[in-house]
Amino acid sequence: MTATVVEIGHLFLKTYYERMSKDPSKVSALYSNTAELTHINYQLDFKEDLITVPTVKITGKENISKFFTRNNKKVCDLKVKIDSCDIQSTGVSRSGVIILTTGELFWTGTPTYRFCQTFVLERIENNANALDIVNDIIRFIPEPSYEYQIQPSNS
Amino acid sequence: MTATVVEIGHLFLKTYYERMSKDPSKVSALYSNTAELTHINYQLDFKEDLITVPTVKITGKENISKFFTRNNKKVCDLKVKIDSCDIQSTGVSRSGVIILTTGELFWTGTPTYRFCQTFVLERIENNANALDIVNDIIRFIPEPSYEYQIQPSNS
Amino acid sequence: EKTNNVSIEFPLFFNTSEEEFSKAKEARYRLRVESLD
Amino acid sequence: EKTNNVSIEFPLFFNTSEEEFSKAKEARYRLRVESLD
Repeated sequence: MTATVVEIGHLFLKTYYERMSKDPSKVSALYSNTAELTHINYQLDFKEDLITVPTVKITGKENISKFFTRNNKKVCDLKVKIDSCDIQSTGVSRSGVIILTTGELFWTGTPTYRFCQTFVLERIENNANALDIVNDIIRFIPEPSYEYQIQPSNS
Repeated sequence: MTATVVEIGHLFLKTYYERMSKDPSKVSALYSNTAELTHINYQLDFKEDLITVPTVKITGKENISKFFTRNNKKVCDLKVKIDSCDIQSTGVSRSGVIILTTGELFWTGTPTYRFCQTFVLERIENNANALDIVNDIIRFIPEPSYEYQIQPSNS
Repeated sequence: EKTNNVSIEFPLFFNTSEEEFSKAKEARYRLRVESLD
Repeated sequence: EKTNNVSIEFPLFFNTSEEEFSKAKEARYRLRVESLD
């Protein structure tokens, strides 16, 4: 059972991130009707040297679809490195999956941004073999040296 | 609704981390019978200068209880700084809560370790006012400079 | 079900203070610098 | 329900390569150093 949950998690990650760059308009098909998404706020023109990337919360498949369509260009250009992935069973009769990933992402010409992301996937009612995203939260992690003031050198 | 979910999330965080240091033996009371926990592997004697902290996965309230009792001393000494907290509704009729936190932790005399942690809380069947932890995953994030090799200076 | 209208400011410290945290953070910083030698 | 017995090695790269990532990482590193001036 545990092995299967891990396999499902890995396959999901591949589908999710590959679809993101290849066809953002089809990313929203992965979400349930009442899904909640906390993702990059592309409407804010954030600067490269920002210590973190602003996020926005979107509720419902329809709004999530609009979000990915509106930001198609930036979403397509997203480049991602996943460093770790923890997976557990969750939900009704533990038929769902929760995933916690950590990694770094960037776009053409930008520096890298560290992030962590959590997903909850649940079985679709009339289709025991399919899983929908019901929760998706990304959070960016500031780079350490921005927050730690180095002592001026004595020279 | 959303405001309430956020309030529940904040109150949960306070309860969880305060109980951790004040009475670890009562932490396991917060988990459901079939909960899964990915937490610090206290059995491994990890060194201070390790770039990350090893974790272990524990399933079921009884094993979680044993885990906190066995590691009581280290758990009591845990010191935590929470930097961020994202919250969404989840689960059956969206009566559950999912939380993603980021922060840093340490013990007496150790340096700090960066981490992210995700929780899923679900309503208890015969008690609509109470929430149980069904998932709890912590993951440590390596410090940047350990992974980036600095060029030797020309001087 | 009703919860108080709590508004929480980050960072939050549990079982520690900002001062104690800063010292541990400095230890982490020293390790980081040493690793660059 | 049956999935192939896939074993995944980290890090995983999507829409990028290790080389391209290293360049973006270097840009981040430069910004970090500049912020310390």
